[in-house]
Amino acid sequence: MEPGGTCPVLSVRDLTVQVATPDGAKTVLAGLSFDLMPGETLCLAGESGSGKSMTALAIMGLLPKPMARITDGSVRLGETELTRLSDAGYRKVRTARIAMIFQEPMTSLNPLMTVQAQIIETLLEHGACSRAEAPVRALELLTAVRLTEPQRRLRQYPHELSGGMRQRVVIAIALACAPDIIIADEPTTALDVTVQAEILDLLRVLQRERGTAILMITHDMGVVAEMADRVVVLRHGRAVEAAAVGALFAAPKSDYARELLAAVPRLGDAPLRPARASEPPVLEVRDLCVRFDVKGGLLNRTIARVHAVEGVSFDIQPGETLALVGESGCGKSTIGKALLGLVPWTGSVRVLGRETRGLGPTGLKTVRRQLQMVFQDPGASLDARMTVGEQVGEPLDVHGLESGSARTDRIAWLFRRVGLSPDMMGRYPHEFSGGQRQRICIARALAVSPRIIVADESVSALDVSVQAQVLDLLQELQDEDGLSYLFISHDMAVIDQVADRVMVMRLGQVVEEGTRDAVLRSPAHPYTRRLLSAVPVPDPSRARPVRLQDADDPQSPILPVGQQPERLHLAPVGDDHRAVPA
Amino acid sequence: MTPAAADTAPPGRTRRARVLAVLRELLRRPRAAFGFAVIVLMVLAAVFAPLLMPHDPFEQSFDGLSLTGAPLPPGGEFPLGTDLLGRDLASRLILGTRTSLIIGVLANGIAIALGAGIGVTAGYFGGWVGAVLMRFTDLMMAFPALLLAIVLAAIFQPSLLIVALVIAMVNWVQMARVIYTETRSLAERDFIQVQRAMGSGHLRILFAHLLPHLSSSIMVFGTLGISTTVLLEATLSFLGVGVQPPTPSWGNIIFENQTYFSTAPWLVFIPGAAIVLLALAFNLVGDALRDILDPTLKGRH
Amino acid sequence: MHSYVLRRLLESALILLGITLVTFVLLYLLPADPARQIAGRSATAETVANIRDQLGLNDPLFVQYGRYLWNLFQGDMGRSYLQRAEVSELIASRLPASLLLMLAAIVTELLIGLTIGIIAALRRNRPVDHTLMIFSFVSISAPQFVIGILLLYVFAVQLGWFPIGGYGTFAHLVLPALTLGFLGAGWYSRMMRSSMIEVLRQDFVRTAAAKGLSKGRIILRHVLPNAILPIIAMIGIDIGLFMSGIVVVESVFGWPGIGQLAWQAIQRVDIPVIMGVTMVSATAIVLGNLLADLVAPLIDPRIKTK
Amino acid sequence: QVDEDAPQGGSMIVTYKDDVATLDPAIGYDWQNWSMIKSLFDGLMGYEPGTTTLRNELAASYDISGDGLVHTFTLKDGISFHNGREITAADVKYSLERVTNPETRSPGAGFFGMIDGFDTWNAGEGEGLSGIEVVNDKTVRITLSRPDATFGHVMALNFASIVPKEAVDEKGEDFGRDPVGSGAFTLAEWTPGQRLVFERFDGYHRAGVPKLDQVTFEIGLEPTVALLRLQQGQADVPGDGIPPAQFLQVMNDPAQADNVIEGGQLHTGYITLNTEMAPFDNLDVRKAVNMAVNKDRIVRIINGRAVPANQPLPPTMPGYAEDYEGYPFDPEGARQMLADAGFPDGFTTELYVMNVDPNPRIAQAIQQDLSEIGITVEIRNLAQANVIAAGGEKDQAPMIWSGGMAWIADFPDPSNFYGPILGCAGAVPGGWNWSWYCNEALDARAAEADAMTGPENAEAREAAWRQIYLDVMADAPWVPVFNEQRFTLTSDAIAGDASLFVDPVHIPVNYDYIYSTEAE
Ligand SMILES: Nc1ncnc2c1ncn2[C@@H]1O[C@H](COP(=O)(O)OP(=O)(O)OP(=O)(O)O)[C@@H](O)[C@H]1O
Ligand SMILES: Nc1ncnc2c1ncn2[C@@H]1O[C@H](COP(=O)(O)OP(=O)(O)OP(=O)(O)O)[C@@H](O)[C@H]1O
Ligand SMILES: [Mg+2]
Ligand SMILES: [Mg+2]
Repeated sequence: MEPGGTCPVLSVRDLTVQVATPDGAKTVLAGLSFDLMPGETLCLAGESGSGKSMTALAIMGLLPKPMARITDGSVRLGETELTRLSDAGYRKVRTARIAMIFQEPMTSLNPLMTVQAQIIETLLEHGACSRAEAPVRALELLTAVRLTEPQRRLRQYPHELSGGMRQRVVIAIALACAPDIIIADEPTTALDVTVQAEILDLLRVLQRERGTAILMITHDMGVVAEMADRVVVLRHGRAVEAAAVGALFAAPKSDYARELLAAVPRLGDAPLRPARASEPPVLEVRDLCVRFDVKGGLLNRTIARVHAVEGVSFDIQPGETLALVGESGCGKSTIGKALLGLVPWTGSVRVLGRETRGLGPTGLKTVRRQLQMVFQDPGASLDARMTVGEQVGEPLDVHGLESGSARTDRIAWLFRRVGLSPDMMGRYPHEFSGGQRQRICIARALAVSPRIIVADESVSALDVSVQAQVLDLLQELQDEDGLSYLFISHDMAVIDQVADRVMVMRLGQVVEEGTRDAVLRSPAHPYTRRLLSAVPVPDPSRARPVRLQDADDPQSPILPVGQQPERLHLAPVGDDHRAVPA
Repeated sequence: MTPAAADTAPPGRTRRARVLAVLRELLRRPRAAFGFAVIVLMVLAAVFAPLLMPHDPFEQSFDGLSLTGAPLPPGGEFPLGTDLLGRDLASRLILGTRTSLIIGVLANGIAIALGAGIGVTAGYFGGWVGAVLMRFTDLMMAFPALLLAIVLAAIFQPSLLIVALVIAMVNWVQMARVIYTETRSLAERDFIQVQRAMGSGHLRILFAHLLPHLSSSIMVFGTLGISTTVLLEATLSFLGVGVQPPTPSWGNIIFENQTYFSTAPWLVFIPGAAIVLLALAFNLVGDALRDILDPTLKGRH
Repeated sequence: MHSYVLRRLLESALILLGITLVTFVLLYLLPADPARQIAGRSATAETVANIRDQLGLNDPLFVQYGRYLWNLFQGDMGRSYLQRAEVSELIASRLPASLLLMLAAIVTELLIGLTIGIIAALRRNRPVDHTLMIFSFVSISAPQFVIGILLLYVFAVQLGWFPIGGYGTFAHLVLPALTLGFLGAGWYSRMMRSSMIEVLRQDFVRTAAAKGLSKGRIILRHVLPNAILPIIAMIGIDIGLFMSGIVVVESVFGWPGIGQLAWQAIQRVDIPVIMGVTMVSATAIVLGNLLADLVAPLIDPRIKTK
Repeated sequence: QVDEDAPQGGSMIVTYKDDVATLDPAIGYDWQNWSMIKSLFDGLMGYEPGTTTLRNELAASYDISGDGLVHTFTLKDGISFHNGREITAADVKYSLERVTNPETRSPGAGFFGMIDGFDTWNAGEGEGLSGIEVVNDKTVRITLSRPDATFGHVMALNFASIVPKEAVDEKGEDFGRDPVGSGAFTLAEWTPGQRLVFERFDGYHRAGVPKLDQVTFEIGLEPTVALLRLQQGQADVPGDGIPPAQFLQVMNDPAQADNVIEGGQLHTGYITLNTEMAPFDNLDVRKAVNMAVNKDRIVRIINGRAVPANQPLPPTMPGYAEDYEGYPFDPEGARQMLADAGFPDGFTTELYVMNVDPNPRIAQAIQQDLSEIGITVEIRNLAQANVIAAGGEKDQAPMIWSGGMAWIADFPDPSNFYGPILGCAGAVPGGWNWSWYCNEALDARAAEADAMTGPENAEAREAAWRQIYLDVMADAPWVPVFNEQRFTLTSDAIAGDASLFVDPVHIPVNYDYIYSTEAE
């Protein structure tokens, strides 16, 4: 897309932002300058903490008060100097001329208001239409963002919508007053790949239709490649490089940009995984089912069941990585939890040849020494009120392994093992970066020397560069200690990097499984193919396909009592590769 | 957040050192320091009451009443005036610190602990344990506490212990309700799931991980509860459960004299101020403690 | 939804049954003889024995309890030992006043408490916040009797805005509701403050600001409804506190509520009245909680009652 | 002395804190409804207003046989109930049988024990009181099983009020809510917890009575608030009296003090010493306690609203021993006496007290006095019902301060202070003789004294009673502490002879004779 005019709609000059810290003011943005042309998409890329969100908030005049403030520089919106606007003046600019889409669709809508109310409120505040017209306008907006059944959506509450739908609502609100600029702060990070692809497509189409300039913030170079006209790479609050997207990907000038691009996992160019001799599996799962009861009625009886996992079977060999992919809610995490006995399940699970069905608490404890889980969100899975050293040491206490100085030594060893310095033991989780926190979680899982680790979306929340480090760490551990992984992810590119075998799940059942190369290179099931096509490709020269889709209601795994989901059967489609016949 | 975030104290610091560090931090904040000073003063007053009291708190002195039998206002020989029996109010207030501290801190503490314990257990275990505990809570909530107090009063010898028990039995309910709801949502959080996956025992999860996160609610209820329990103690004394005359407590000084507040205001407003001060002091310290102990708020003012 | 309400009602009925049992046992244990209260001080020992016999007080506990329950199921709460009137009539004549006062008190405490809580949260850690905090502790620590008389003295006697106690018009209601509300306001203000602070941190508040909404609208439409959610559960609990704390206010303002009736009955071991009042107040509490649980989903669509 | 010719008309407002329990004369037995019932109902006998002098009420004449056993009453002519029906002798028989019928569960049944046939009837057997005979429409003859000088007073009790059978039958247990009597007033309105309105009964048998057209009782007002109302001219008599907290304030304000009428009361506040419990089974210990209590100081603590007492009877009661000195206040002597009795180091005991001001304060004063002679007293501060229950157990309450439950005479006769509270009949489980003092010789003398009927024996009877109480004091089962005085505050809007405001049988005031200053 060609940038429209020659006169920038938004012009940022020498923007400097400071935040107050106990040790005095800290500069988080230092002299940032860039222009945003009409109709263009400018990407702000950079690792976590580089000041991307601060830039967006500074432009919106929403910097957290009184912690952060603009100390220098100017932000001009056309003729208006934003930094000097009064509160009331700023209100007229927000959404009317610059709209913002936040990262977390789950929490950025008011849970107590209907979709309609939240859209109309914006329209009326800026006098975009009369009260009588408002519902019609709201409907138009929802239609514009390709929501299915827009009429019905208007009356729904945010919690009744899936993440993708919510993000569409947020976009609809952003479009409400036909702004000149939309700032999108990591609008898809929290979404499934397939949904991410849909949202990105939507943004592109809307931009083409309306000529809105987009300031896109992301750490995902794939997204950058798909969306950007120009890119500004940020690091530690400074612009390291600014270039047209093609130029940047083709010949990055700065070291940092080069590094960043190198870390991006690319589907298809993963290293070969060594073939391994067939050994007795460390984990054998047969016909695993997990169902959650939905209660109701006068006597609070079960009236329906969530069929979260339905008849899943697989083996994992020593030193092998089995990847589990599938859309959100298909039952991936539940399998992990079932293996650890965190949810009630049926079927058979054998760990190192030992059946775990029917084990009591003590029996489970021994299982848990062999099998550990690393959760998706490293921030949420650490206790914010306990030092990380304590937390890494906890499994030792729980299993009565070490105490006294031996314990301290062991913790220090674990810290070094995951590439952290032992003198960080006394700190609290919030004092670490996301990647470091994930390392701590891994260290905690390693504390009891397990043979198998369930890694549940262990890298999804991390920056590319950090992600690469963590993946390397996992690989290293596997190479050295022969660990086996059940690697849960929805990111095909990541799976490509680490997996020996891949299993694709949908609605609690496996639709395709096989070796990595078989499943990823010659997918047999349409769903697998869709997943693969949704992965953003970090190559701006590639044509951007426009796959416009309506956001549909996800299919539900909830069935009334007595009703069973139809069991899918896998049929061989190749050597060590089976799929559900289409 | 960059990995090189501000370094904190080196690892391996002892518990004692940590307590001292917290204390230092506390005293650096003027409001918290004020609260702390008030608490320390009150504790000292309770411990060294016999040394501090200007008069015998039980002596119904003849000079302590006017000729018509009215209590004396503050000033002169009796710095805070006298009560309806001609006893020195200042001395009684100082001695009353003992009862009121024990009630406001201990009995209230028991109530809070009980409420938090039941709420957290019900919320954490859920299932039938939770259902039974919460139905029991509902029952206690709807139950006439005064009646219980009267029965206990008539059956047992009145003592501080009984008051503490009755107060605990009456006051834990709200706490339990609130903590229950909070625990329910906390228990779903990842870091608790991690503990289960690790094979941690329930006690560890409850005490090491859930409780610290509930401290904020506990603090609100705990400090508000101080005033209410101190006043409740007076009601219970009146019903015969609590400390019996002539032992003073702030609550029963107010209670005995409240109808005289227009003719002898010092008998109501001075002990009232003491109660407010105590609750306020705990609130100031509690707020500060919460900020200090919450590592995510470290250093912010 | 219907079946949920039904189930909750069933549970409530069980709780009430439990309460009748516990209360009955407690009254049985109480070392005070209702027969002597009836017989009066001039009665001979035979008269007392005769009265005990007539009232069935000599029967074993479970027989007495069974009889009480049986009558209760038939809608008969018995007659007051001392007043001889039907307990149900005694209560019915006073319940409306009690409920009215309670409702007014809840409205008052919410009005005062929430306002203070909101202001304190918005001016967090500023002098206004600190002043309001002191106010809330004073209100919690203040004896109701004193507050009641003070209000009466200032607003009724000195200013003559309201009648000096009594029941009937809106003007009669104001001061007692204010007295009760003053106490509760302290609690609600503290809770509202922390709830508000929590909500102010939420993402959707930032979204609302990004929409260009005015501050007032953000607070009213976005922050308040979310902050009030945890408070609603408290209102249910509150009813219980009122039921026990209302006696003082009723007697100061001459309010013909149920508290007075209960107090006199407890003083004189009028068992049928005590049982009746306990049942009614327990029902109010249980229904209040139920109501709170039913109202919550109206405000918060996420709470499914299914 | 009472102005019978005072103008009629006008109204007054009386305030009360507690609701009225019942207005059924067979059941009402607290000081609040006592005088209300007196205004709604009449019995055969009554009192001269403002005095303790018996007079005929519904009875036109009252004759007593020589042996004192047969009492014949003739009813006045043309007297009728509020419902208009004429009162006959059968109504008298019905009313007395109703109050003594066990089904009625009347607290006053025991007063009628002297009527022939009471024992069987009250035990639930037989067909009514055999001692009552309806001679004709206007005449009823009551035969006693023993001579009893107090019978006239008993017939003046509320319990002996005449009630119409048809109204009682119609209303059943609710008669107390909707009373029909023959008194000076009728009940016009009763809104529970709020107000009662009495209106003049036009058919009242005494001409010119009542004076007021209407008496309104405002219910539910805290005494402090009632006082505020009175000061604002919104009430005329605070029924619960001047609140202790405001007493001095009122008395120090000359304008208000002018409206306060002081009078005696048939009341004694005392400490019971349980003669069955060690160490109070020791006479010297009881005497020592009597000598240790500083009654003057206690009176001062309650702002002088009482006079110190030294014997069970209050000074206004016939039989009061003027010249009796009582036990002197002498802590030194008391300590010595205690030491001689074997308690040189004192002992520890309990004092039960009802938990309503000023009683706990008085208990604390007693506690301090006793600590002076080495007795450690623990106070048990309980609800009224619990104290009464404890007193009725032989081994539970060593000492009870009677305040709040203290004896106020039912009728102005010395015998009324003996039976239930000092006689053997009361010293049973569940009885009111909390000192468990039982002196059979005294009991016999009491019976003898009560048998001395007729005006000619009055003097001798009084002397006999006086000696009985002095002999009781020799055994010191009580520490008589004070006799409460009455202080009635009124507004300027009502007037009447001062005695009406401290009427010994109408508390707080005699509603029938007070008149409005605004009336013509
Ligand atoms: N309230 C605050 N107080 C102190 N420092 C802050 C605050 N908010 C942000 N920071 C710091 O400002 C810097 C920039 O933060 P910003 O949120 O802009 O990063 P980002 O590039 O958006 O990262 P991410 O990808 O994680 O969202 C970070 O170092 C962060 O630690
Ligand atoms: N405790 C539970 N009670 C009821 N339903 C549950 C429970 N836990 C999970 N589910 C349901 O089970 C299904 C599978 O959930 P699961 O968390 O395993 O999905 P997932 O594949 O891990 O998704 P995501 O990628 O979003 O993490 C979902 O429909 C979810 O709503
Ligand atoms: Mg960010
Ligand atoms: Mg998951």
